[in-house]
Amino acid sequence: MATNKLFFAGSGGQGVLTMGQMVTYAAMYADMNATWLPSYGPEMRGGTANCTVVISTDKPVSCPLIYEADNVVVMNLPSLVKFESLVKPGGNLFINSTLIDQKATRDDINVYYVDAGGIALKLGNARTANVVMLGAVVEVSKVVPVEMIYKIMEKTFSGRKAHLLDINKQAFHAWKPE
Amino acid sequence: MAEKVLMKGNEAFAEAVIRGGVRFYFGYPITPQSEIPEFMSRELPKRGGKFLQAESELGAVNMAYGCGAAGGNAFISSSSPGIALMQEGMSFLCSAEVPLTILNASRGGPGIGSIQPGQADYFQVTRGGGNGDYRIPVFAPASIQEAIDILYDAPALADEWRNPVMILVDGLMGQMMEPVVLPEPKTPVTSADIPKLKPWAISGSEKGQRSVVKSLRLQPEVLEQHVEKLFEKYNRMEQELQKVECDSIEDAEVVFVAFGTMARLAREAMEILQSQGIKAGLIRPISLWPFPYYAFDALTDKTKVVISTELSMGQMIQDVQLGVKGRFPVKLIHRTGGMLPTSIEIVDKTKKILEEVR
Amino acid sequence: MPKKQFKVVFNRERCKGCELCKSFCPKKLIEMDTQVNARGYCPAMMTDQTQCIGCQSCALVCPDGAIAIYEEE
Amino acid sequence: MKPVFEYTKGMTDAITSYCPGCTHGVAHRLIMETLDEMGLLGKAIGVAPIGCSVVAHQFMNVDMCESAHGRSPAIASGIRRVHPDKVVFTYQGDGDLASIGMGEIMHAAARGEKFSTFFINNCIYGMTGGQMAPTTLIGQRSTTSVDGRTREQAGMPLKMCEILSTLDGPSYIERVALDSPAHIRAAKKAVRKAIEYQLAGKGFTFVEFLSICPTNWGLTPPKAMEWLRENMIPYYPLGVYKDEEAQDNGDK
Repeated sequence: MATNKLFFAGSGGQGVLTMGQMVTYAAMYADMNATWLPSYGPEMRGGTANCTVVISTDKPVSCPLIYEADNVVVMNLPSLVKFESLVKPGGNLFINSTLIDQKATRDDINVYYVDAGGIALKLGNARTANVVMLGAVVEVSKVVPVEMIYKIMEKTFSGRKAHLLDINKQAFHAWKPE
Repeated sequence: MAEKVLMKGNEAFAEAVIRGGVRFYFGYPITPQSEIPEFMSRELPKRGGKFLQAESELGAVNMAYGCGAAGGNAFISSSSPGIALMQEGMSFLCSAEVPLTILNASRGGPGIGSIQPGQADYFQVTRGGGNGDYRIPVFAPASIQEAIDILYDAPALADEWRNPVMILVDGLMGQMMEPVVLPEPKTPVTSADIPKLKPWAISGSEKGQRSVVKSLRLQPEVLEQHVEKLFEKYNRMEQELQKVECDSIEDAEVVFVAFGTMARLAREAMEILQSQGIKAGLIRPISLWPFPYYAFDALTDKTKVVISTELSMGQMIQDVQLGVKGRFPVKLIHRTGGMLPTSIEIVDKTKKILEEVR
Repeated sequence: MPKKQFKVVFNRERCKGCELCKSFCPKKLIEMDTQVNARGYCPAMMTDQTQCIGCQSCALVCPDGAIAIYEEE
Repeated sequence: MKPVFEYTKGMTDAITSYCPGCTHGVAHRLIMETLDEMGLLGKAIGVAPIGCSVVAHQFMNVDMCESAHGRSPAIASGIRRVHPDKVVFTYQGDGDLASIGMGEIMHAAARGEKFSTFFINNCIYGMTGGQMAPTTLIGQRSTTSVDGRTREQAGMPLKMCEILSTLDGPSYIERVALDSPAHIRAAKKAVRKAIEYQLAGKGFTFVEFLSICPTNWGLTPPKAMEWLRENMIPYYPLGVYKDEEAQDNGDK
């Protein structure tokens, strides 16, 4: 893998931008090249949110914009409808099945249904749904080393937030492929 | 080497220019660069600097002119329509030979336009939107790291030439995050140093001489002399400030010319074409004025076509034609209004163009 | 107490002949010369220095720094 | 012989470029005399406007810069940030300050910028040849109001002291006139107060000088002084509009 393009989409507040940033940080810590690019528009709150991450192992990232993605994460139904076509043939589509009861329509891609909200709720912290999803993405795609995700978690959940470290690590490993 | 950090463009730009010695910021909010005044309002007071939110872009550029005339290292940032308002000041600053670092996050136009990336202000920034004979060096980085390096050097460059210096980015670069290495902070100039370092600055005549910073020259012969003196400087800038990056142009059949965000799309298009066996290259002007015309001299007879790729209806293409000097056909691939092509779109259009010229 | 004596000195070349000093002199001691200066103005001049009361009205209204006043000692 | 009155060394030796009788010369001199008497010439930084006094820096013997039309208050705000220990002033005419530069002066005043503005109001655009100014009086003829300004067409003339005194930022605002030796003496006191307040860090200070433009008014200088007295002072009353130190100054 020289270049891996990831796309995360959902609604504001679902931790979509954070997922992308965590992958980007992990890539940086692993001495890879990376770019993180959010969609941006005039609205300040609500609406849809998405971000693009491009990781390159052997050279600087040529282009932070994508026309197709190796890995696409959709956290709500409008994102599935809009971005299923973005997955490159043979690529991975991660569907947040907690909120999306539709199935993917394509058969030339790998589809993973992740009950991110349900799993997070069982762990006792519904706000870790995006970390559950991130765990699935990293588990399947191997795009960044797991230790680097730990490194970010340890930096993020320190001091007053230290009590959140364990639950986030658990959430990260909570999803298992069927 | 310092540690890599992941930074959002707008904050990285602001941090870089502070590390480059800027201690005064004047600005007016405008999308997509408002994170810069926000950052400056938080950071400058902590580092002995001053932040002032202006009543308008006219106010901002003139505050910066006052600051620069008084010997301070000033920084202003805005976006296309705001930069249009600031043109009065830019013409004035150039005539009065007052240094200033300017960041322009250009967006779609004309008019209020859109807030998405645009390059339709190429004429405005390279040909001067203000009145009179003047030039402002304009640098268009294509990555956050490159923007940091240019912004870090910009205050010293502006001082050295006693002229404004502009860095042209867009909202995409402002919002993007990339791993970067920040340079070591320079020691800023203090007010007490100014009379010694910049005797021309208005810091009070108690320094031993009276200083006047001016641009009015009512006698035409005096103004002509002044402008000729300015152009001796601009001519030296043309020799010394050209910056360009060339990639795979020696045997390229098709050569893209692109700057900023568009250069990253063009680079990917080049790589896709190369992977398909089509020899493609890229000329990426980093300085838009002075434009690196000489880079085109390196093109060989293997080249079939030069393609200016732009986020406008085609403005840089005029400089590309000057650089190509009629040796090859020059074509345009473009989107405008804040629309971005995909690299695949560029590839497809390039193949069509190649069929036409072969 | 002896009456103070003042001397009003006009700088002929600075004067633009605006006549403000003339119009504000309470003793009407200022007249305009009929000879022009190098810039073509008819400069102001004193008709009778001895009558000057040193009120400075002429100097205060002069826009051109053409008037100086001294007290004789 | 003991000097009673000599031309201040705050002014250069250059003969001004102003028309005969123009009170720019008087206003320049009052400001420079005051700075000289306060020992501040070496610490002063001035901003010249656009208008006849664009070349004020040729006559005022202190560090100065030129400005684009109306922008002096923004420029002075920038200078102030670099040199908080200096004396900074702008010198502006009525078109410059009350028309094209209205935004800059209002906001500098509102911020309480620690500089002084000396505002020359002669009810007309002088340098461009006698066009209607924002302060041109009702009925006053100009080259763009040939039958006299009317309220219907151009609204009422702007009273800058009154407008600025509604703001909290200014610490001292006074309107003076240059139409007589007595008023000129009073004007100098106002200049001094403006600079003293600035030095004390009290905030923005503003002095409006009712002035004459004999050339564009089409009057001799002495007649122009009478016209000022009879027409301008009734509409633009003289006096202190704001004094932070005064007892009766509202809630300040």
